[in-house]
Amino acid sequence: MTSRPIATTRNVMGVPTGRLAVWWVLASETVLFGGLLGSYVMMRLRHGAWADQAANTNTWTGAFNTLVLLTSSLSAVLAHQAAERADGPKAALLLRCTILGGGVFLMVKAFEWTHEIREGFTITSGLFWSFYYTAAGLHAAHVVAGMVIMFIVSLTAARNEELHRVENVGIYWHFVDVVWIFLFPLLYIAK
Amino acid sequence: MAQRTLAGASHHDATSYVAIWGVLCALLGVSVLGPMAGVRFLTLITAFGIAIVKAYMVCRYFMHLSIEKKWVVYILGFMLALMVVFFGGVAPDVSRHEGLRWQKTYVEPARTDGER
Amino acid sequence: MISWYVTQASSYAADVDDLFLLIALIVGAFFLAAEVVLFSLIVKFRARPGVKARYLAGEKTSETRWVSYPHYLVLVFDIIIVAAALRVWFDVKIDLPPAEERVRIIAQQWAWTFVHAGPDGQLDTADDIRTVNVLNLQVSRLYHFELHSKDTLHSFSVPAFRLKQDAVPGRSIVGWFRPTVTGEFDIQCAELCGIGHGLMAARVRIRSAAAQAAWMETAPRMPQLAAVTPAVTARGGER
Amino acid sequence: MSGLATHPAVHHDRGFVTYLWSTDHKVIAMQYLFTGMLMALIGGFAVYVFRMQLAFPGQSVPLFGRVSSGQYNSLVTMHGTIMIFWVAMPVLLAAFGNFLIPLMLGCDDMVFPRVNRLSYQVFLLSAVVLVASFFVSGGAFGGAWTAYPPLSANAAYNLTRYGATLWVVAVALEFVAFLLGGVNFITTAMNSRAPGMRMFDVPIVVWMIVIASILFMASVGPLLAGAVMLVFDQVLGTGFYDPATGGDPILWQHLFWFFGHPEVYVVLLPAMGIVAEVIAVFSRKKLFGFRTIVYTAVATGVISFFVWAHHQFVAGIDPRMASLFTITTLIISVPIAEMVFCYIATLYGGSITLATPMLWALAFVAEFLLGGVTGIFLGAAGADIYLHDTYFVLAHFHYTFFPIAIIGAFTGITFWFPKMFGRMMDERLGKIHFWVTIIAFNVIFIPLFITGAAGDHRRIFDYSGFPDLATPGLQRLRITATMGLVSLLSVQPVFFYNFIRSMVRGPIASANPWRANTLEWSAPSPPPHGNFAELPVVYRGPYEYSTEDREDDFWPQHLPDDSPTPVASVGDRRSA
Repeated sequence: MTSRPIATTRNVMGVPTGRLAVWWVLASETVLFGGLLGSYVMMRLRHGAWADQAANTNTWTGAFNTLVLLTSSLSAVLAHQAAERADGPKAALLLRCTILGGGVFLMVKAFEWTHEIREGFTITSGLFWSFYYTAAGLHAAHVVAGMVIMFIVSLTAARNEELHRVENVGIYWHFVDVVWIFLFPLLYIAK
Repeated sequence: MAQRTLAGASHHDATSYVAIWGVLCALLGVSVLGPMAGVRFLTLITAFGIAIVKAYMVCRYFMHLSIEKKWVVYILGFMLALMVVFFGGVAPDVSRHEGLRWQKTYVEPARTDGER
Repeated sequence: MISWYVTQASSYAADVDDLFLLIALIVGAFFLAAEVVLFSLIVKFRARPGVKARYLAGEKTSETRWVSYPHYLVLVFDIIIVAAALRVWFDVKIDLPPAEERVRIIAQQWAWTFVHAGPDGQLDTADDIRTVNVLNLQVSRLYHFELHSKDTLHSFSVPAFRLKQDAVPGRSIVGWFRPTVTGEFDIQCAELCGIGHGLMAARVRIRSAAAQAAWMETAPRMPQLAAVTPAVTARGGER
Repeated sequence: MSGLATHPAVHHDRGFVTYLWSTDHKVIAMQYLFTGMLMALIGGFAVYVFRMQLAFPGQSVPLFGRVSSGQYNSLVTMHGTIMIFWVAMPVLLAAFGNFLIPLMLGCDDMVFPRVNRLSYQVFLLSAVVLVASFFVSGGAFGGAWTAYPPLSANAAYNLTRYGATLWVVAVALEFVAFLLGGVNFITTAMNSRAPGMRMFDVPIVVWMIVIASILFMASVGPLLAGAVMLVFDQVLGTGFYDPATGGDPILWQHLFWFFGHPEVYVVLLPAMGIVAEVIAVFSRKKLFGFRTIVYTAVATGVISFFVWAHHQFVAGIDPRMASLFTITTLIISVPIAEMVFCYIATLYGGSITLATPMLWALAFVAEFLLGGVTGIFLGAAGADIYLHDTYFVLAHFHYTFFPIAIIGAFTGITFWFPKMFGRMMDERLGKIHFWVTIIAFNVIFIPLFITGAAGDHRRIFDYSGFPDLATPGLQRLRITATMGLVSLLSVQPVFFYNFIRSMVRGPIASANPWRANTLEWSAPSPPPHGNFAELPVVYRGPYEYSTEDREDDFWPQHLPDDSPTPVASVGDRRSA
């Protein structure tokens, strides 16, 4: 393993360095999604007419995807709990369940999008659809990033090493879930 | 691995996480059934109210923000406050058809079902 | 001070210049005072052999008062400047005195189109006069302008009027001015709008009432084109 | 990926690959510094070309040829973009941040060395993408560094289709690089302070760079989202900013300036921190009101999120909102003035030696004062109606940006050069370079205040079409400004010669040539990998200069209280 600098061993503010860094990453992500969703909400307030564009989104797939992400959040927090109990292999298994959840989420979204695009609602067929694909797309990119990081963490966790990373990637995953919790009503319920 | 000592706070055992998950799913169900009731204003309130409750539960129980250091919550709170400031400063220009001394000049596609 | 370079040709030009002068005096005084203190301290406390510096933490009030007094002074003068600035801002941009005549200004990539109300004084009537890059006004007549843009952002800026207002595509923005002197002044585009941004020079010609009426008689009447909305823009096409 | 590079044993053979792949914070700092200086050359050449065009419109510019209006717009856009994002940010925030934070906090490296290396690599990629955009068909992006749509969103309007998209991608990559770097700076500064170092024992420059990183992280999000929307508008034809589809160009302006104004404080605070360090060291005096400076820096940072629309007073926003932003803009001038007063008060009772770093630091305060006061004209909405987008604005923000990016950087480079390279710079060359640069700088921008007040508007490539502006008097002022610029650029080789020669053949520097207190001066210069033989413990604040009854007029932070010099002092008493 790399010889880690002594700087990381210090813990002056009482929060482990890894987790402190994840909180700061979340702070910058909050502002990123805040800006995008804020712009979308402002545009929705101006354009009442988007409601009938939004009527074409399938609430059931959105609801199912929310369920999938909530479940993957559950397995992420259970993985963190297993890591707290120094049970690396169990944590790694639960992390892989979370990755599976993310995969299902992306698959459902893929089917949903192909259906909508085949029906003619592409990213350029109106500003609602532009925001719909941009916001959901940016969120999906964060889901993919989370899945990749989680896979790397599950490799080391399986060998009972660096178990604190399980919690850190879990916090990031919960953030991605919270973003979707707000995306769901904005894109699917506001009709 | 720095074992995090949770002095005082009750450490959630497995069952309570699943319980919280159950509550979250129930809230999801309500927010989906809301539109069936058809009252547009009610669905928006329930949908976004429930979203805020769900977000709070995930942050508190799953991200353990309740037992995290206070200033971490303040940092995230500061960022959200900035978004409120951004919304407050920009909404008068972007979310309206006309304001003092200006008005929109492009034609709004008429709503098909007539109800604004 | 601005009037040394640019004549005051509109009713609120003097207000803007006075505000500029007020700020210049206050801010200039602060600037000179700070520079004088800075340079005198540098000269006075140059290193001299055997003389040690003093240990001033700047925590005790006896020391910090030297910073707090200028600090409060800055606060007080800021309030004065805000009050003066908002008064001028209210007069020029928020308040809209009743118009004696309206004129429509359409900005496009690299030219200004002006639609004058013509002899009957009403816009959108058969006798409107449409000119390109020359705005013809009558002295001491209060005009409302309707600012449109066909393509990108432009900015209708008449330095002689101390007037500037961005033309935003998709919006029509209303403002007012009242020319107070006859003559001919520059109109510039103050928002980068592509390669021709520097070539969008236009002129505003202010005439006396009689000369304006004479001009109206001789000006060619052009057919009234469809109202300008971006939906008709070159790139447009219905969405 | 094997951590070969960080394993101390391998590090010692200074092979080029090891250097390129190193995760040592000092090596990464130098990479940022040299990339920033290289980009400054490009930015400098761009300003030389278009200022020559302004002074002698239509004539062929030596080393470039005739400047078309499209090229003029691209040169202006590239000058603005490069100087802010690829010179001021990397040099002030990343180079000095990377070099100073671990050394001044007494630890061996950043907490995430590989993320630190990744941040430089992403930054290098962004620089390559930007420079590549010069050579694509249509040339570099020509829509100003603010990239207002519909001009930036629509290739039919800006005629630089590929340049525009590459510009947004390059800026977005640069934001990602500084987000990665920012996380590193903040986490290192928060968690890995030396034992015994309390919050207010952290030197002011580390405070400032960390506050700047926090401001950057909090403000860049909306613009990143805006950049994604702008790229989609350009490439996919969505209509986020196109009024025909219901979008709004004003949305981009808000997204941009919500980031834009905190951004100018992101580059200002590190420069203020560097200048404060140098003023304290060379006047041998404790920084006046250290806590006041930190509190005002935080206050400035917070208020900077409430002022952004003063860039858009006449841009079509609701005029009543402009009144609100006038008030907040003038409020922010109060903490900044407080900070500068504290700097000036530090000089009182000092014993000032005017070495080159001190000259630069004092010049920063003197020039920044004019920059600050001229901001009041523009923050006051009434005057901004006339002054918006004129050369008055340009002169104002060059009186703030030039002290920040150039004078602040020269202050830092000349002060920490002995620590970075282990050799001293030449004082005589330093002073020649200083005086010519400062005088030339004023010769450029004082005339531009006047032409701005006379009605010259920005980004107009030839004033001959405007009878009121094409007067010989104003043209003489424009020529004077260009001559000032040419003389400023012509003296920079003196600095580069001094920089390179001293790096190789300058006199060997001791560990603490300026007799300063902060921890980096306790490490050998240049510090080896791992910085300190054994990590220092801190006993007192960083500014215990000229304590009453200590014979030395400085008292390094790492010396225990009962240090060899005879008399125990009245300064901070703390058990180790």
